Amino acid sequence: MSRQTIYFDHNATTALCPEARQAMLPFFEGEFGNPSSYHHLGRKARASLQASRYGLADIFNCGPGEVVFTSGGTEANNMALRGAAAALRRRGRHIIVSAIEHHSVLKTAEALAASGYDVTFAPVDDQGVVDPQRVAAATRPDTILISVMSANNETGALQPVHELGKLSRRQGIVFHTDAVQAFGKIDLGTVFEWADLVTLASHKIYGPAGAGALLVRNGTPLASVITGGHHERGLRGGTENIAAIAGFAAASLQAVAGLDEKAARIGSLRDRFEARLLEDISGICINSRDARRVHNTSNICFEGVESESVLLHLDLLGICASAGSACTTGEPGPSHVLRAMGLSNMQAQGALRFSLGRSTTAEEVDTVAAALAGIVEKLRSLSSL
Amino acid sequence: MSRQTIYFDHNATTALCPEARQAMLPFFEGEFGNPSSYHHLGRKARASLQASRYGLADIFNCGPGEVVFTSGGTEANNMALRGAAAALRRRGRHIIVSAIEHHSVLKTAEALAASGYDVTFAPVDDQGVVDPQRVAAATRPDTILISVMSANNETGALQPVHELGKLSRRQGIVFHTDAVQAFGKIDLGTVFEWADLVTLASHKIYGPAGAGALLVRNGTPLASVITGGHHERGLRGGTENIAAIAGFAAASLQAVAGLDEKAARIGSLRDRFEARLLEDISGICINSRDARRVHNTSNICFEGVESESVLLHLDLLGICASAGSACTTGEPGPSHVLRAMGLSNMQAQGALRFSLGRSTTAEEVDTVAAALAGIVEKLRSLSSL
Amino acid sequence: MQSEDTDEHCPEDLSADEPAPGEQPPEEPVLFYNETVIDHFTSPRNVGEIDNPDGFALVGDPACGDQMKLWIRVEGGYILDIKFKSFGCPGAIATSSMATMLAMGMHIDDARLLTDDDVVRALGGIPANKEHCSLMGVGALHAAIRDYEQRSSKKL
Amino acid sequence: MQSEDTDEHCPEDLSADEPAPGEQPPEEPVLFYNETVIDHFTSPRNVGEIDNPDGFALVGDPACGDQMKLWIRVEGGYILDIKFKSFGCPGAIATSSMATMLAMGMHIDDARLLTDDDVVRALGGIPANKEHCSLMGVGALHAAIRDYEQRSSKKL
Ligand SMILES: Cc1ncc(COP(=O)(O)O)c(C=O)c1O
Ligand SMILES: Cc1ncc(COP(=O)(O)O)c(C=O)c1O
Repeated sequence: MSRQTIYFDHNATTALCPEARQAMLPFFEGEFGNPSSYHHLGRKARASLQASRYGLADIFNCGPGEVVFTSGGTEANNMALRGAAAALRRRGRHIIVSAIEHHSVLKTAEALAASGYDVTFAPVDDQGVVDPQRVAAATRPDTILISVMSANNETGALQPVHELGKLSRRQGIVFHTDAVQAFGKIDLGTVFEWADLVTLASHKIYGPAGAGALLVRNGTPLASVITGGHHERGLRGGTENIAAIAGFAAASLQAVAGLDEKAARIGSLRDRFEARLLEDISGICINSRDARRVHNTSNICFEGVESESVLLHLDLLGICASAGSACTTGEPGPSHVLRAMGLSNMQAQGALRFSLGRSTTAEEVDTVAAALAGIVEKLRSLSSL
Repeated sequence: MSRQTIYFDHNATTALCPEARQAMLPFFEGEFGNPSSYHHLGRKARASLQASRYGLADIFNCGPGEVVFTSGGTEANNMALRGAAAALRRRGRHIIVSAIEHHSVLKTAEALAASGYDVTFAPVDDQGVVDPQRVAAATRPDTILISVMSANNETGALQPVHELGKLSRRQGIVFHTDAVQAFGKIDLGTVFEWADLVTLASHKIYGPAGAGALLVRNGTPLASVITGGHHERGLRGGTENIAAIAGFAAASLQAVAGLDEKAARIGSLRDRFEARLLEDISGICINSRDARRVHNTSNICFEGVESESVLLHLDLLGICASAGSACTTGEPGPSHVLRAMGLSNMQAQGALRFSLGRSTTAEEVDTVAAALAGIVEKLRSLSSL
Repeated sequence: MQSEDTDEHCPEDLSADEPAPGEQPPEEPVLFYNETVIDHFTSPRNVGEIDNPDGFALVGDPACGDQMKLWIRVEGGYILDIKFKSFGCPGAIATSSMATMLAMGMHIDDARLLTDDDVVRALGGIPANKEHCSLMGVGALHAAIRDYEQRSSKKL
Repeated sequence: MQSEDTDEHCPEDLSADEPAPGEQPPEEPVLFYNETVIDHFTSPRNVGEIDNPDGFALVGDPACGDQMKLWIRVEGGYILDIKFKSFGCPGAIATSSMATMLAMGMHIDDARLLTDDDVVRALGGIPANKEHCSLMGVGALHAAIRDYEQRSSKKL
């Protein structure tokens, strides 16, 4: 990095924490065994895998066998939706997902719709929050699966997943929650009280890319979608990436350690950031401001400017942020999340996401706020609107 | 490792080569960007991903867009079979796979069979080689996909994939080859002359676990099986594991550098190993001995002994080998590959796989051969047969 | 591998926006836009409005992405002044800026012949998926010239 | 989440062979078998055959995995000698060895009461997925005792 980088894009991915790095390095030296191998190198790998599994199980108060490691959040979401849909297809074909899910859920739901399932996309209110009543009203006797994320990646809005999960359980419907953006931000220690399937991703919690997990509550019907050897109890074939999994487990421990304290510290920086912007820049609007949100995320519409132009100016100053979610770089068009909240195309087009993290300082917050004020003024001065 | 380890299990997994490790380390320090992010950290990640992609493309003389990165070999095999089957389901439902495929192909074919496809399992001869005539005879107007591995993981036997690929292309059938065990052992520089889909795995070629690729020849119909963002041209969602991918690309370069020389050196060690065993131990049989085999693999039946007992004795001496494939540790019962070759259950049960690698020395070969002679004698002396 | 099936996802354009095999990928990660584009984006030329212009155009729809306004002053068939304002992405701003720079001082008969390619070339290229943005600057210029001609013919 | 569907892969035994949550995983990677099992595998006790035995049994099928032969010499109802040979996995060899050690010198009425659990306990446990191997040693012992009794009753 040539200049001082300010990283306000922690919802896209995070830097590896030292504990995770430390946990991974042995596997890049001598300990390269395949956990399926009989010999001592294999057993060592197996022991590491088991230790990682127990680490996760401990955090989520579940059985080690309920932790199914995957290559990441997207795969876990696919496994949850495709796997439950396939396992339950004789019981029914109706699936409900919220309109603001991550593409790894939305596109998978669309793929299921194309292959004979019936999918309802549950709407959100103007704060980007799913209305449980609307979901309840949408359930049918043939509803087999409901999937609603715990926290939205673009706005940070927390969803009523406890309520939705309990509603699902009462009706014998499998409930999946994509907790990728919630893990390490809210307490998920009792997640199996309301959810059957829970998606996690390592690289969002200061762990390495290449690992994630689907927590599968015992007894939840689930077909394997990546078939092969008897890995992960037959639910996910493939030689396990024990280095990434060990890093993920180490990062998970850090993610839940002192959670409240971290949330309070980062949350107050986020609030300071928003207060500064509201003070210094006219015509802005904080999305999901009235919703309960995770502590690190600010999604802001700047009237009369186009978000890519802001992003590029920020980038030239070494400031990392994003427009909508990182995954939408390849996808033109305004955010489906903001559109679902009722924002116009033009409003959505001026939206930026700032996601703070462990390394964020008050100084950085002030620097970014000041930079934004200048950039928005400059762009507005040449705007044709 | 407490004692001197002799690793004769390179077909299960390999140690990371220094070049791969070197390529990965930067990502565990500052360069943690998400390739989908707009800012400079994202671009840096994107550039690395692109460099890896070009590296692979160069080796296989294909377009960079024809390289689709996956989390490993199993996922790539699933993508090939499930993806092609879904894309072509209106054209036909008949699929041919060989009886000696890796479980990631076999179990996937079985899953497809359970969901309405018609699967033919092509037999092999007593040398473990698929007969192209039998495959040709099995094709039908509704045959959409043929999948035959390039080299078998248990016996090392090379399969007539050129012939099968050309036969498929003449008939407009998609041809997939699992080249996981062939890459780095035989030249695959012109693989697209006969194959449409090619599976590769990083951890078998001295790269890290967590990366693999499906090479997809332009124009090959393929549906996405892990849906999400627009990663990998929409064929594979999920934040890319750029560290593992960079390690994979670096390892791939090493895998093809000086291939003939390495093959000759390791091949002569393998031949020495087999000669020693034949000399010192009676009642043994080298499987696929008369087939063309990759240079590093010896699969040997020891009459009258059970393979796990041999493995444990070897392990107590620090010698790593395997019975059948590593993936079968969780799976009891004799190898499906040896059974398909016509070996009896009892013969198959006495089979061991020794897979040599870059680090193998003549001294190690002699040590293992001598150890085996002693172990087999000891076990036979207490055998009830 | 041809097919008539509608359900086939056939990624035939797999390598569309990537260089051909054999070409070297950039050694150092580059900015999405080149330096000239960045320069025109951060310091756009000819920004502003012209009071009582001889020609004016409004192109694009802000709801769909970009919008641009362009003013020209014409004397003796020559574009003596040109100004623009733009709501849009960096590509739109930079191509608009470059289009006005190219057109400044030109005879309208020559300016009419300016193409998107001229603008892109003058900028040293823009990313493939941003090429549609380049349509705006030249499109607005041509529209402003048409507007000038209509006004002139009415005056006659 | 109950279901009658046959196509549901319902991994209800997900944590079957793993300790309950909260239990600590082993710090150091352990051998698949414990040291006692390894000892009985590498140095099996009572290996061999007995000429003119009082009881003999052949159990298991080598084609399905393991096979074992067991000989006993009985005097006054006591097992004075016992020998075995085994074709099989380490678990089969070790449990056979331990079964013969336990039975050696026992009265056949007591030996008849020996169970697989006794053998497994004496070995300090064997891996869950290897427990079926422990059936062989005790099974062969019981069969040899039955054989002894048949021969004795014939002699009467
Ligand atoms: C021939 C073959 N195909 C596929 C695989 C699966 O690869 P991975 O373990 O990377 O999923 C293996 C190795 O396990 C293999 O030997
Ligand atoms: C809410 C949410 N779900 C799923 C994912 C996908 O995770 P991954 O990138 O690990 O595939 C992401 C991040 O991209 C996310 O923010």
